[in-house]
Amino acid sequence: MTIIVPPNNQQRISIQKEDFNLGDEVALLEADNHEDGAIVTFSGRVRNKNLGLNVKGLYLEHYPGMTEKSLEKIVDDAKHRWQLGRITIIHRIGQLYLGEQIVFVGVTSKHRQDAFAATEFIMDFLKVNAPFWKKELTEQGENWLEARSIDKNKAQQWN
Amino acid sequence: MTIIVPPNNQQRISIQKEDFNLGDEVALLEADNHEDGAIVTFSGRVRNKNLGLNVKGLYLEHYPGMTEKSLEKIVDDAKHRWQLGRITIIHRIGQLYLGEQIVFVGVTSKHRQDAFAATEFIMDFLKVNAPFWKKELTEQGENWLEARSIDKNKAQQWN
Amino acid sequence: MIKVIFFAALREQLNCSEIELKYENLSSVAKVKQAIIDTYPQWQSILESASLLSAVNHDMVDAEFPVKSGDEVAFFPPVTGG
Amino acid sequence: MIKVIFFAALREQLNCSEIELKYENLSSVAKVKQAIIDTYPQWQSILESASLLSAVNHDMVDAEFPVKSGDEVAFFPPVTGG
Repeated sequence: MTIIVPPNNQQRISIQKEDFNLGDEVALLEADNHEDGAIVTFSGRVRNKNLGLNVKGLYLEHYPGMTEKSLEKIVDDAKHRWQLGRITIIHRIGQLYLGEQIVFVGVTSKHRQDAFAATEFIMDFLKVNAPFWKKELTEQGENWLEARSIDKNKAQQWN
Repeated sequence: MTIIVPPNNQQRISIQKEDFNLGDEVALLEADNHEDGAIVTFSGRVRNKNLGLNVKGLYLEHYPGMTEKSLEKIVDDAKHRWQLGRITIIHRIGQLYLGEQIVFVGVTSKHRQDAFAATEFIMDFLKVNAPFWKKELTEQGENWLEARSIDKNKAQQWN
Repeated sequence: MIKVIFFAALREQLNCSEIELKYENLSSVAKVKQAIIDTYPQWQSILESASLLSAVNHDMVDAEFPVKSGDEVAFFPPVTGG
Repeated sequence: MIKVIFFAALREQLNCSEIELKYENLSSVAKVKQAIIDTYPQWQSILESASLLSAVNHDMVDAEFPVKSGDEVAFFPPVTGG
């Protein structure tokens, strides 16, 4: 893998079918970045239970163009709230199976509390504002997931 | 590297001179773990500025025995507050140079808010209760770091 | 013209991913939705679901948001990514 | 006997990492500290620093915490790990 070193304060947003390597993503966030002592990451994977049904996998649909725009806005909002270094968001689309990675958010900062807050903020707003939809493939058939009110409440707590 | 898969709900605490690989640590937290969809990590590295002096490196001293015991207590407290899966804490000791990793905390959970809260909680209490001391090696000489009141305040916010 | 696109469960319920409407006084998202229902009355109950979200030119907006000719309007269920 | 150990900046200031004290009515951390000062009066101002922390048998404790023969008592500056 060729690692391209981004200039500091840069952000990377990728919507992709392909899997990603968390260690490589962290290496990119850290490469040649001696100012930021803290890095926080979140990753989400396909887990085996939702509403009591056995999940075999997920199909992830998105709205091309709007997805990127909505994530850029969330990143901009985070950068206005906290002192952040580099930010990476990766979200996969298409067919994903049990245990596969769905989403990665990584944030570097001089101070750990800024990196923690921004990573959670990005996930909370991704969950309610970024146009992705999950269809679960279970042993009982396929069904679109319903949005959860807890996610709406979590995002509203940042106001 | 041989990866030993821990049973679920297990925790791993390591105080070590050797470096570690963040990707390998995440792989251990995820291996054969299909219940936990969320994983949050924190890693801290030696950065180049502290109080305006140019940092070349750090020397990390600890209190063997008490360090492990204090970290186990912090992990126990976190498990009483949130529904957590696996927890890993790695803290390095000895001589570390600019850009090197100092500390890693990784937490898996069914729910992202539990993983975020527990990771930040562990770092906040590690900062005030775990017996590690940093001596900075700067171009102007060596000096022991002073504890910061912001860290004490952060930990008290969890009460 | 206004391009209207549907996503996810909504697209499957309508069995339609995209339509085009002539721009004739469709000056808000609500008016665009009403024009669709006038053309496809069988979609009324689905499109009047209170939980449906809407976007104009890739920004999430509410029903009163203005629409002009050439805009891309989207309707979709609450999002479930992450 | 009571084993007393010092860490980090405190160890360097005292130029001493470990001492042993006879257990004679040293029934609290404060009394252990006073016994050290009685033996090494030149350490008084350093050991009476308000910010010093103490531990007994690997648990952080305050000055009134009871001490018994065989215990390991430690004094150290506020911690700075992570």
